[in-house]
Parts: sequence; C-alpha cells; structure tokens
Amino acid sequence: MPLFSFVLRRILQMIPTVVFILVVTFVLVRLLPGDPASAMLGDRAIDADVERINASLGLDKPIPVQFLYFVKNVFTGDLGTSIALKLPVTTIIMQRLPVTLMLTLMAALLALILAVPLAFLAALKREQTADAVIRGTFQVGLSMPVFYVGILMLTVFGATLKWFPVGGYGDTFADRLYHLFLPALTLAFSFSAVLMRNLRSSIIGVINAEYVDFARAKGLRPRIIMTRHVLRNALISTVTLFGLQIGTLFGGAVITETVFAVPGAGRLMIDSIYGRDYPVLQGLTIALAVLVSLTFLATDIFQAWLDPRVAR
Amino acid sequence: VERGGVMTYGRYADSLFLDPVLNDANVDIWILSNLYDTLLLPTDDGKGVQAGLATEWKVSDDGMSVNLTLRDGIQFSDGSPITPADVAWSLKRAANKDNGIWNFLVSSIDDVTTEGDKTVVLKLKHPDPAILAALTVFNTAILPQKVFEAAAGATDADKAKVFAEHPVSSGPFVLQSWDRGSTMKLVRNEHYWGKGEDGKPLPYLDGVTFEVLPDDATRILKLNSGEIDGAEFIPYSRVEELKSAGNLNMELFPSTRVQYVTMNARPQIKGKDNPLSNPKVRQAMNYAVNKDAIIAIVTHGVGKPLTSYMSSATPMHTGDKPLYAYDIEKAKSLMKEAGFEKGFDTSILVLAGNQDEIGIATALQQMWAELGIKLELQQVDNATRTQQYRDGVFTMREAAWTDDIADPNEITSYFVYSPTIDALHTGWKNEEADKLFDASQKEIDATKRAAQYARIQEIYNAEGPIVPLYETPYPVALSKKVHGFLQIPLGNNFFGRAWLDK
Amino acid sequence: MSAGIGTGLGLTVRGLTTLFDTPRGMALAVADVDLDVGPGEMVGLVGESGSGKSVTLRSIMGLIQTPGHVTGKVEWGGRDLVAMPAEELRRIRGSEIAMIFQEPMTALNPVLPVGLQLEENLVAHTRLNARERRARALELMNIVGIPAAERRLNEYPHQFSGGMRQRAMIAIALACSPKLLLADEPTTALDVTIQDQILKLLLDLRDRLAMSVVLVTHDLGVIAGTCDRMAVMYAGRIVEMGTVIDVFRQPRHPYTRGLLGSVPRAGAVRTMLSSIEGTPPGLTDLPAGCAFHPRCSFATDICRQERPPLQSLGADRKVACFHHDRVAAAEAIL
Amino acid sequence: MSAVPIISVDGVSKQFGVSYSLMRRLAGEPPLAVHALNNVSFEVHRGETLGIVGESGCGKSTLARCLVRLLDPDGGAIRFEGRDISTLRSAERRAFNKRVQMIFQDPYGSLNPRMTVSQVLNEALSVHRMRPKRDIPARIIELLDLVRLPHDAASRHPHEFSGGQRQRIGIARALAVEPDVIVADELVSALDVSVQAQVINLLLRLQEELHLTLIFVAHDLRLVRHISHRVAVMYLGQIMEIGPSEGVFASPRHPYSKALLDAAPELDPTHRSRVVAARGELPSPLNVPPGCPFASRCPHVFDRCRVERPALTKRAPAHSAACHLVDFGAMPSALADAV
Amino acid sequence: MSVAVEKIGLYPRFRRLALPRTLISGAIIIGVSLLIAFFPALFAPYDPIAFDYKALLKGPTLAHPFGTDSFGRDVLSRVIHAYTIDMQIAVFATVGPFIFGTIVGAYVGYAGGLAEAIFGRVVDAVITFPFLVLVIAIVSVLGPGLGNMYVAVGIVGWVFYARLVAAEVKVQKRLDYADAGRVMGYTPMRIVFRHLLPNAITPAIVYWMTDMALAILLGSSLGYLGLGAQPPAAEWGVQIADGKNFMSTAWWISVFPGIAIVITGLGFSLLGDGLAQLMRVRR
Ligand SMILES: Nc1ncnc2c1ncn2[C@@H]1O[C@H](COP(=O)(O)OP(=O)(O)OP(=O)(O)O)[C@@H](O)[C@H]1O
Ligand SMILES: Nc1ncnc2c1ncn2[C@@H]1O[C@H](COP(=O)(O)OP(=O)(O)OP(=O)(O)O)[C@@H](O)[C@H]1O
Ligand SMILES: [Mg+2]
Ligand SMILES: [Mg+2]
Ligand code: NI
Repeated sequence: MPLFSFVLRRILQMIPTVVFILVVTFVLVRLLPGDPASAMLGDRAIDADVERINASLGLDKPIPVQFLYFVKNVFTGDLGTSIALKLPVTTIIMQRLPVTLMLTLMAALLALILAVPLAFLAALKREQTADAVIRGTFQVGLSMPVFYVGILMLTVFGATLKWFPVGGYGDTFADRLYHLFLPALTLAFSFSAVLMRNLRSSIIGVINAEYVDFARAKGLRPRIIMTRHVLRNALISTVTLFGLQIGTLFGGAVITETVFAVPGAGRLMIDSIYGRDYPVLQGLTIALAVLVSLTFLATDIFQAWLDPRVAR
Repeated sequence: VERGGVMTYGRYADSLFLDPVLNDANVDIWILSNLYDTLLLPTDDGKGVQAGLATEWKVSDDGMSVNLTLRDGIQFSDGSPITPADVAWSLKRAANKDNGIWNFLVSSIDDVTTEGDKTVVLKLKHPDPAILAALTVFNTAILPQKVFEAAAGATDADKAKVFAEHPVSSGPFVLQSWDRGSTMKLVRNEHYWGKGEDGKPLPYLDGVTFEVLPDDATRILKLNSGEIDGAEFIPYSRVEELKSAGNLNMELFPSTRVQYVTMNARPQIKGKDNPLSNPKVRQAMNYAVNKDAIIAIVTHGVGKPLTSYMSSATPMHTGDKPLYAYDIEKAKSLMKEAGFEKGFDTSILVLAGNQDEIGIATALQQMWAELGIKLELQQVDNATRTQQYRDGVFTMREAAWTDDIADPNEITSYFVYSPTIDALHTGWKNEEADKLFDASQKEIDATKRAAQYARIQEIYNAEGPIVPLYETPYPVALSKKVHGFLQIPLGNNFFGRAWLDK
Repeated sequence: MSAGIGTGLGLTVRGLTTLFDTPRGMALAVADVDLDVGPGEMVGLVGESGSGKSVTLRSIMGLIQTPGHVTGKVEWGGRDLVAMPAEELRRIRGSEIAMIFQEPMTALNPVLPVGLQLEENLVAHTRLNARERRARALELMNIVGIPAAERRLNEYPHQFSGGMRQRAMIAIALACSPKLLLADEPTTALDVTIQDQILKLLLDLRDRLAMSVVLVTHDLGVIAGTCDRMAVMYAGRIVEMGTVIDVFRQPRHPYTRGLLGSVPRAGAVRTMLSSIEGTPPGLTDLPAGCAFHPRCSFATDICRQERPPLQSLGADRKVACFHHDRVAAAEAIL
Repeated sequence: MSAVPIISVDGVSKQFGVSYSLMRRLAGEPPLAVHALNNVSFEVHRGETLGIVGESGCGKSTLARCLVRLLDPDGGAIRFEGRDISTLRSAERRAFNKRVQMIFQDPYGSLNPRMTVSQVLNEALSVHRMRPKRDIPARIIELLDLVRLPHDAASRHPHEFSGGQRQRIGIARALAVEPDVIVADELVSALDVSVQAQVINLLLRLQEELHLTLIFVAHDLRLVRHISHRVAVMYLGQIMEIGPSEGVFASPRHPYSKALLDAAPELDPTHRSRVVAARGELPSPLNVPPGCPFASRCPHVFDRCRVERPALTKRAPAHSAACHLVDFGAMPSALADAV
Repeated sequence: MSVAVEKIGLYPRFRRLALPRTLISGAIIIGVSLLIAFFPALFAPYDPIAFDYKALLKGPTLAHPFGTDSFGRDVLSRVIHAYTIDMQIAVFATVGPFIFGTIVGAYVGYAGGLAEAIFGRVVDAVITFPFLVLVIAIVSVLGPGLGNMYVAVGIVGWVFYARLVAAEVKVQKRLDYADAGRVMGYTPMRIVFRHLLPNAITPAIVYWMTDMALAILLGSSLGYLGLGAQPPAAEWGVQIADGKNFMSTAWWISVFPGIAIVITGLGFSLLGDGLAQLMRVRR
C-alpha cells in the first residue's frame, strides 16, 4: 500500500513536468530561426513556393492559435504529420523510439555489467594498483568524445576484426541486438565510468558499515556478504544517479546513432531540429519526456524496493 | 555481364518523399529515376537526350509544339499499360503552378493532348529551347493516373503521400520496403521495357538496397568491410587513399557541381553600408583567393578551378582558363581604387559541422587577411542560413550548386537573372544579362543561344556577386565487383545497368 | 555469580595486540591484552571511549581488516582463532561465538527484513529447512521478548524501536546457541528502563544457555549490576583486573579510582565531583612511561619513564601501577 | 527562591505533523501527529536549577527548544519575566535570545566545523554589540578563562578539541551574550564518564559565580539529581512528577519515577536485583492512550488509569505528581509495592 | 559512543600542511594547463592558424612533433593554443551555474516546503529534457559561438549544483550548530551563508571539477556538430572533429588533442578528489 501511493504520487508529479516541457518545446521550436518550408526546400525555392507551403502547414496563423491547436491535438492523441517525411508523427515515433530505447537499455545494461564488478574490485583493492588502473581507464573513457570512441570501436571491432557489423540496423530482433552492440558499448563507455566512480565510493562507504561487520560476525559466506549486504546498500545511491543520468544517455544517443547509422529517435531529433519539422520535434520531446519520467519512476520503484525506508 | 544479386549502396541521408513532382531535395531527386521513367532519358554525359518511354520526338519548326511517340508495349510495374492519357496527366501535373517547386522547368507547357494510342502532343506557350532536356528531368516522370487518383486523400498532395508509400512505377525498379532512416529496398521491375546487352530485360540486378550511413567514416568503413558495395559522397580527403585500396574502384563521375561564395551586393545590409556592393571590392577579393591552394586543402586535389560560374559539364559553358587567377598585387590595387585600402570587417555563413565549408572559410579568412579584410565565420544550421539568405540580410555565404536539367537555363536563372531570386538573393542586377536571358529562353536557334549564353557568362564572371571557387566530380567508391553503375553530371544515380560479379 | 556453571568452553586471550596503520602513524589500539573468560562467566570490560574495548572484541572475533593487524593468541577450545584459516573461523563465528554490536541502528542492515537477517545466520550454520528456520526465529523472538513476532519478522529495522532493535540483534546473535557472547556496549544507546530489561535478559540467558559473556561498557553501574569479574582498559591496555566486588571496594589504579569518583552518588547534591582532569591521549602519540601519568595525581618520575607492568596481586587481581598501594590507601571515595 | 518566576510555562502543547500517505489523505483520514508535549506547566525561579528527566522521545528536547523559541508551541504560553515569548518580533526576539541561551547535546554537531573558536565567540560578541570592537579580543580571553580553556584555543577549529572541550566552547558561546537563563539539553550525555565530571563541575561553578538560572535536561538520573534544585519527570510529553530533587528521588510519588530509579544501575555491586523495574516500552507518541500515559507499563495500574488521565496535583509543599494513587510513595515503599 | 581517539587529541597545526597526494598532482596538472592557457605563445613553436601549403598532413617530425593538419598547421601549436579556449570553456561554462545553483540550492534547502516542491518539478523538467538537444536548440536560437554555448549550458547546468547544495543544506540545517545560530539571535541570511553554506558546498565544488571536464567534452561534442568554438580558433573538440576524416591517414590530428583532453580531465578529477579530501570536515 505505501508503495502504491508512492507510485501514484510520482505519477501525479509527472504531469506538471510534461506540461512544462510541452510549453517549453513549443516556444523553443518557434524561436528557432528559419521556417519548415525554407528548411525543407533549401536554397532553390522561390519566395512564392515558401509562402504557399508554410500556409498549407498552418504556420501563417498567430502562434497562440497554433499552440491551442497543438494542445487540442495532443489531448486527442494526434501529434500531427511530419513536415519533411509526410508521415503521421505517431507512426514515426513508434518506428524510431523503440530503437533508441533498445540502444539505451543495452547501454545501461552493459554499463552495469562493466561497472559493478570493476567497482567492487577497485573498492576492495582501494588505493592499490588495480584500483589505480581501473580508475585510470575509466577516466580515459570519461574524457573521450563519444563520436571518437564510436569511430574507434567501428574501426577496431567492425572493420578490422569484423566481430561486429559496421553500423546499421538489422532486420530480425537478434540481428538488431547484434548491430546495436557496438553503439551500446560506446554509450556505455562513459556511462559506466560515472557509475563506477559512484559505486566504488559507495561500496567503500558501505563496506565499513557496522552491519557488514555484523554480517561477518554471523559467519556468513563472503559471497552473501558482498551481494546481500554490501552491493544492495551500495546500489541505493547508484540507482539515483542512474536515473539522473538516463537523460544524458539519451543525449549521447544522438551522436552515437549518427556515427553508427542507427535509425533511432536521437537522430530523428537532430534531423527535425535542422529540418524545422515542428510536429516531429514536439511529438518527440513529449514522448521522450514521458519516457524519461517513466524511467525515473522505474528507478524510484527499484530504489523503494532496495531501500524500504524510501516509501514511507 | 552477369545477372542477379542485390547491390547495397551507402547513402549519406535517407530520402524523404518519393513523389516526382512534390519532392524537394537531392536525396529524393537523385534516386527517383530508378523508380520512375521519363519520356526521354539523358545521355551518359548528361548533355544530350535519348529515347525513354518515348521512342520518337519532334519539335515543330515554330518551336510551339512537340510530338512524341510512345514505345510499344510499355507497362507500369503493376502490369497495366502506360497510355498517352497517363502521360498527358503526368505532364500537366508537373506543369501545374501549384504543385511543388519544380514546375518552372516545364513552365512553357500550355497543354498536353493525345493522338491515338501512341502519340502525345505538347502545346507550348512559347518556343522553349530546353523542352527536350526538361522531359528527361525527374518531375516529368510518368505515373499511372488511375492508381494515383484512387489513392486515399482529398487533395493531390494527400493522394501523393499515400501513393508514394507504395508507388506503382515505370522505372527499372520498384519500391519493396522502406525502413525510414535506415534502409530502402528496391527490387527489379518485371515489366520494365529496357533490354540488356544479353538481350534479356533490364535491370541486371535483382534489387538495390540503400543503407543510410550519415557518418562519412562509417560509410567508408562499411565499404571496406564489404558490408556494402558502394558509397556516395566520399570525403575528398579520403579519395587518394581509396584510389590505392586494392579492393575498390574510386570513381570520380563528372558533375555539374560548382562551389562558390555568394556575396551580398546590396548597397546596404541591415542599415549598414556594404563594401561588397562595390564590384571592385568583389574583384579584389576574387583575385586574393588562391583557388589552387583551396583545392589542395579542401578537395585534396580532386577539384579544378572554375572557368565560368557554371560547370564545364553544363551545356553552353564557355571559358578555358580559371577565373581570377591568384594575383594579390592586383587585388590590393583594386582595393585601393575602391577606397578600402585598410580593408574592412565582414562575415560569412558556414554550414555548421560541414568540414569542407569550414575548410574553405578558414582558408578565405587567411587569404583575405592579406587585404586587411577580417572575416568572421558564423556556423549556422541550414534553416537559419536559408532564412538569412532569403531575407537578403546575409553578408556572404558559401554555397554549391548542381544542375537538375541538362541546360544552362536553370543555373543562369538563379545566378544571373534577377527576377527569379534576385541573383542568389544578392540584389545584384544587370539589365543586359536579364534581357539576354529572357531572349535565350525562347531562342531555338542553338548557335544564337550559345552566343547569348557566352555574353551572359562574360558579364557575370566579370562583375557577378560570387567568388567562383572550384568544380568537383562526384566521388563514389565502389567495390571492385560492381560494374555499370552510373552517376550522371546532374547527380542522378542509375542502377538500371549495374551488375555484380558473382 | 561464580564461574563454572556450564561445562562449556573457555576463552583464553594472551598477548593480544592490534595495530592500525594510519596516515598519522601506527596506532596501537590494543596492547598485550591477557584475558580469561571461564564457562558461564560474565566479564565486564570498562574504559573510556577509544580505550580499545571494541577493538579487543573485534580482534577476538577476527573482524579486524586492513589497515589493522592482530597478533597474539586467542584460544578457544584449544584452537587459536588468530591463526585459523578464514573458512574455519567463519564456521565458528555466529555459531560458537556470537557478537552484539554497540549501535543497533547501524548494525542491522536497514534494507533487509529482520527475519531474513536472523534466518541467514541459521542458513550459514545449520541444516534447518525453511519451515524449521521460521519456527526457530519465532522462538528466538519470544525469548528476547518481542511481541507479535510473526509480523515483526517481516518488518524492517526502521520500523522497530531502539529497544526492540537491540533485542532483535540479541536474537540474531543467539540464533545458533553460542557458547560465548561478546557484547559490545549492548545498552549504551538505550533508555534506563530498557537497559534494565536487556541486562536482565542477558543474565537470564547466561544462566539458561550456560553461555560465557564479555560485556563491554563505559557505565560502571552496569558492571556493578551484572558482571562477575571486570577489567579496566586505558589507552589500549588493561590497567586493572579483578572481581567486581574487589575492584569497587578498593580500586588500586588511579584511573579506576577517578572513574568511580566521577560518577555522582546519592546524597552528595550539588558538590564538585572528583573528576579526572585532562583528556585521553591520542594513540599515535602516547606519552612515554605510564600512559595515564599526565592526568594522574599520584604520578612520580618513574611513571614518566617506565611503563608499569600488569602485576598479579593474588588470585584474580591484577593492576598496572607503581603506586597501587598509595592508591588503595588514599581516602575512600565511596 | 524569589516569588516571581523568571520563566513560567503554562499548559504548553506541541504536535508534529507526520507525513501521511496520499491514499490515506484521499480516504479522508485525519492527519497524524506526534504529541510531543501535552499540557505542560511549571515555573522556574531566578537562580535555581531545574532538572528535567525522562526517557528518550518523551519530549525533553522539544520542551527545551520551545523555551528558547526554536519551536513555537501549538497551545499554552511560555512567559519570560511575565511576557509571552511568542509575541516577540524579530529584534525583541533576538534580545530575548540574548538573555535565554541554550547549550546543545552534540559536541560534534553544535559547533560550525569551519569556524575557529575566536570566530565563533567574535561573531556572538559583535552581532549583539556586547563590547566595542577593540575590546573583543580581551573579552574572548576572559571567556576562555571562564570555561577553563587554554588561550591558544582561540585560533583552533572544533575538530582539534575533545568532546568535553567542545562542550566548554559551546558554554563559552552561550555565556558570551551574558544571558540570565541557560537551557542545557543533554549537555554531557555524549561525553565520557571522566570528562562528564569536568563539565558538570564547571557548570556548578559558573552558576554560583554568575547567578545563572539553569534548566538542565538529561536522561541520567544520577546527574540530574546531583545538580538540580528541583526535578521534573516527564513521560510521553507530560510531566508526571515535579518537586525538590531530594524529595523526588528519596520518595518518588509516581510509579514511573520509581521505576526509573529502580532501573538505574546502582554503583554498589553488593546490591543486585534480578527484578525488572518496568516491563514494556514507551508507547508510540502517535496514539497516546486516553488514560494515564504510563498505564500500559505501570505495575499498579487499575481500571480508572485506563480511562481517566490523572492531573498534576500537590503531594507535598512544592511537590506534585500526576497519579490516581495519591498515596503512592507516601508510605514506605515496601508497603507501596503491596498495594 | 565510538569516539576515535585520533579525533579527540590535540594536533599541532602543521599537520594541516599534509596535502592529499591527489590534490597535489591535480593541482600541478591544472596549474600547468592554466599557465599554458594564459601564455600559449611562450610554448607554441608556430602560429596556430598559419597555413603551410607545402606541409599538408605531415606526420610527426622533429620540426612538427605532433605533425601538421590538412591546412599544414602545426598540430602541437594548435593543441597548445587550444588550452586558452578549452580552459576558458571549462571555467566560463561552469562558473555561472555553480554560483547561481549554489544560491538557489542554499535557499531551497533552507526554506524547504513549497520552494522545495517547485524546485523538484523544475529539476525534473530540466533533467527530463534531453540535454544535448536543448543545448543544440538554444545554440541554434542564439547563434553559434562560445558565448551562447555558455548560456545554453548554464540554463541546464545550474540545476545539478542546486540539487547538491540543497540536499546538503537540508542535512546541515538539522545539525545543532544551525539551531545554535538561531538561538544566538543571528539572522537567517547569516545562518545560511555564513554557517550552513561553507559546510554544504563541498560536494558542489567536487562536482564542479568534474563538470569542468564535462564542459570541455561537451564543447567538443558541439564542435562535432559545428556549434562550439568557431574556426580558425584551435579547440580540442574541433580538432578531433577535424581529424575524424583522417583517422586512418593522419591519426595525429585527432590523437594529440584527445590526449590533451584526457590529461586535463584527469587533472580536474584529481583536483576534485583532492579537494574533497582536503575539505572533508573533521568533526
Ligand atoms: N521536528 C520533528 N518532527 C516530527 N517529530 C518530532 C520532531 N521533533 C521531535 N519529534 C518527536 O517528538 C517526540 C519528542 O521528541 P524529543 O526530541 O523532544 O524527545 P527527547 O525527550 O528529547 O528524546 P531524547 O532523549 O531521545 O533526546 C519524539 O517522538 C520525536 O520523534
Ligand atoms: N579501522 C581502524 N583504523 C584505525 N584506527 C582504528 C580503527 N578501528 C579502531 N581504531 C582505533 O582504535 C582505538 C580503539 O577503538 P575502540 O573502538 O576499541 O574504542 P572503544 O573503547 O570501543 O571506544 P567506545 O567506547 O567509543 O566504543 C581508537 O583510537 C580508534 O581510533
Ligand atoms: Mg566501542
Ligand atoms: Mg533530546
Ligand atoms: Ni561510547
């Protein structure tokens, strides 16, 4: 029951966030210089064409009126039609968003797989060589631009070793996982560095806790002590960080998708900014906002599960 | 020749909209000819015309009409016959002033009529020397009227959206599937009329798959690893390297692509006096630019200096020596004459993240510094740049151009002829050039027309509002097993005669 | 209470020394401690904060980790716990020897239900199946006096009150019926009435289970009320040892004497207390000679130069002071 | 003891709202509240020491905080020299705090770790303009002498001091503004036994020298008994018994006071008992039972205790208790047990 | 009470001079970086923007230890001159958010209640919005260039500082010394800024150090998209982006600036760790 009401409260809190983002996006999008027609038609269009097309998109109406239309449509579940792709925005988002979702999910998983054991190793060998090596490596990961890491990965694992395809996106689910592995790894590279740092220090904090000593005094097996007592408590703060970083991860996806030619929402976002594709841009930010909020919610619930003190 | 197989081709961006009339961009234009056939086809050098859906064509002596005879037994990809009615309807749609942005290419068409089941007659408003060339251009492609009109939607635009999702077409290939932003799959059109060297129907390939690979490096890596058979837009910096790669053919297809800098020639910009309005200043700046150096830096020797504002692959191009050979002394004295001995501050719009444009601008910055001109680079995205361009408030910008039609009229109408877009939105205007252009548009005597164009080029190259830089071929890298692939100077990719080694 | 109620094992500690390698230098937290705990005996360990009481217990348990280092002998049933391989020691911990920690808030894992924390002890040391473990858990909760045990087992530590947490911790420690219980200030965090309950509970359990207990505290009253013998620690060393009655009647170390004098007594309202001036020394820079000399009113030159050995004064009585006779003879503080 | 009390507490109550779940809120259930203080009344006279004892969570700190207006009571009034302190506005309030100071329990938390001792004292002295600027250093030395800290302490940070020394810094800070009343909340509970005595001695001496009025809050009965003139015993936000300390400790008139005394460990190893003084634990302050709050643990409980809350009534001159057994403790305690 | 003796003893003052090793190495790296940033001309052998058409894409040689780029510019000189811009990015992109975030965080943490609830929603909204996209959008609106990049980063960045400070102030204000300040009759302003903030700001300062490294990285990501530093100025991210097409033919164009980023990032994070250690409150 307390968990339920906790979840309910978080969902209610999401509403103002999404509304806020809706308004900001709408305004921001319209502040961008240029208009969809000129973005789309390029240099060659003559003024008459531009005006004719903008008018056909309803962009000649006053902005408040446009906003009302937009709000009305959003509430009826209609996000409009893409200006550039001439497809319903919902269709496009349903095509592109799952790709990004899968990419970030894989990246998050890989990051955890990388970060957790190494954080343990570093924490246990604190201030020793292993610790220094691990931290140094992750520092490099943290300081390398995503696109650079990406191209490096492609060159090494794709073109040279041929372990993985060089970018692109497969047809079947398994094939897609295979294609997404390198981009996910690229994204995970810096993400896991952040996680590792945090987890390492929280493990160091937890490992000296009295309850860990008590667990040892109970004569528990080291494995149980490490997982049940140390890791679980150490993860609490890492999960918070994880949630906070999800947004950043989506941001990283923008560049990763370009480098790896993954047809995801990140690239769509950039394209629609450059193409002034207002409906897509608006629809996508809303979808992303909801998605990120849901991720927050998920991490919150996970955290409430990890730490029963949270859901009072 | 070997038949069969699917060729995978890496493109830098996905297509947007596969309607021949209503599309807007090169990403569509350059592949449309694989889907939709036109009455006439461009020759391989891109300068002439050859038979397409029509086998015979005849312009009347007064130049006011064109008679075309359709090929026997031609069919759409659904097997239905291509009738003169389809042709008439398609051409009228292309010429409709309210449709898309390409109708100016066929603006001379007044009406299209049919005669019998073979003949189509174009009635023109005035003699049009470029009409045959226009009939090779993508927007005059022939679509099945019935299927199109049966598509859901109230307006032509709505119907086009539905139709373009699963087009019934007349070209060598048909669209099989399209995963937006990722892959587009074309398969052979069983009803295509073309015949191959072996006498069997074209195309040789079972299909073509386009993969969207926006990052240059990724595209090349993928080609290297054999996952794709060809890649477009190889960065010039890699051309030399790929030429020497054993498993690849580094193709440099002749093109009509010209790279230049546009200078706003208005006396004032946003209320401030504009030194660029002085032709002497523009000439000085032209002389101060070392084109060879820029070609070396930016295109790594792939390009060559422009000899006119239009490319040497454009019909009726004149000029045999590079424009404004580097001459810094002359540049300085011109600046002095113009009263800008100390130079001035100015700026240039550069497309954000575009390495070539940044490279050019950086080089210009250095070169013009010799004249005391301080050039500020402003990286902006395309929409912003277009907006400033269209509003005429930019100072300078970089730009590139490729022709869509095998005729000098398109480029001239934009670059020179002020009524179209104010000569590249620069506000430049020359009465004589405008008059010559007007005349040339109706001049069916080829020699006379060539003379008109020679004069236009003379005027524009001497005092026009641009810094002509270089022309470059289309760099396409192909796997050694690819044969018969063609990109014509207008940019169109032809897969109809391409084949793969087994 | 006399020793030897049970037939169980005894604990013999000899020369237990624990060093910590700190950035400030080596800290001698426990120095050369000898301690015997007979079967069924309850031994008290008092001393100021930082005098090494907890470290002594942790060293016995083998809980000292880097940067700490333990030497000496801890004999338990003929085996030396210090030299024992980790796995063997693990089997003894929690089953034969159990420990209760000072702060029940921090010693219970906040994110696990109390029942799980209890049962994992049984999983580690017994072959009971899930149902039997549950039954044993309920039994233990009853022993330590937690009502509604069935529900309580599924609750988390933060849902318990302080006293209940302490009792839950005792229940966990008792899960495998240990022969020796090391209790590190089990009541310091509690109210007097609860402290009273817990101490009496410990006494009961000692009797019922024939357990030996080492009880660490800094409250002399607790010692007086529960223990058979006591040891006083100062700066890592045992400075006085004896039966509780002897030590309280006649302290022979000035520190013990000061400690007893610091506590207000009935009848002496609003008078000055006989406090020990000064503060305990830092472990990395202990004074030469007797560590207590800077705060000692009996100190002479010899105290500043030499460290007094822990000398035996008859059965069960030991003291480390050159002037223990003068201390014993000084005006009574009671 | 003078006739006019310097502080009078009159029926003070204080509740803390507890965050309660959305579901309950939607279900229209009333908000929960901790009743930390329940109708507490007493007086403090100039120059005396009033001890307040009770178990953890019984509201001692809440009371102490109300006295210095760190908290505002929900009901009742606290008067300082006859003025209701809740009516004081900002400047007056600061003037009030200058005269009624508080010393805190936690020697580690009550000093700003980034300020040196002289910065701490200097701030107190200059904000209240206790001395002209140039006299401040001299006054700091004076204060250090007063609390028996070495002069070189002035330039050090709190972490360089022991717990006992830190408490003295806290005392010096309170004394800097020359208050009349000091409220000491668990002043020595965090300290070692040997150090406790030092601080208690200092407090006793300062009170004599400076004629301070002291409200000494603690859970250690021995200490409270040692330094207080009068003692109030609290339980679940209420005063159970209040009176002169000898009276309360020698013959408690409330079963709770007696249980508290019995539970406190004796320093005499020859007097041992295996009888538990009080069973059970403090009930949750969220739902205080309607009758006597001690009813659930009282060995002498009878029906009336569970329904009617006993009022604080006089048992002897200046000695009151809140128990239905008005005779409790009046007879020898052996007999009282038999009731 | 587990009061460690080491905390109680009186320590001679000189102990404070024992600086953490991480701090020293971090400070040396950043110190040298700043030195280079202020006086690049002292270190750079060539003019960083001068072309040399005769030496395009030359590998590392004695004359050009880091080689030359596609314009024949000396990569070493460009890496050195980039210090000026990149250190500027590190500082300017983060100072504003740090100060503003700290003030807001201090207020929110102290006031609690409604302020905190509103702040919570703002934080949600800002971190829900894809950061890079927001930055790109803002840079597109305001135009490219470093100044506008700072604005864009600042609009988002302050939130993280505010969160950190608010959380810490919330902890600190419950400690007795905050109450002591109130009892001493100090004003809330004084309590927040003189007492609580100095104790609450450490995590924000540590994060600041990381953030500076992140700002340089973000600068390079924006450079990749053409929205960061404008040519011909040398900036590591832009250099790396420039070198991207030459990774197989002229690796030195991108590798050396990459190493510079890594070293500087390492310097900042060492400095952060060291500062954290140094500023850890000893109680
Ligand atoms: N700010 C607060 N919010 C909610 N509840 C509070 C608050 N302060 C105190 N309480 C509750 O009020 C009751 C009385 O608390 P108080 O701190 O006054 O007790 P105490 O007698 O000082 O206890 P201790 O001896 O542990 O210090 C407790 O139940 C406590 O949980
Ligand atoms: N892991 C450690 N590293 C360094 N020093 C330590 C460590 N653990 C304990 N010490 C030191 O050992 C000494 C003895 O500590 P111990 O915890 O045994 O004291 P104690 O007598 O139990 O005190 P308290 O009454 O406060 O619990 C202290 O000075 C402490 O600082
Ligand atoms: Mg201890
Ligand atoms: Mg309290
Ligand atoms: Ni203690």
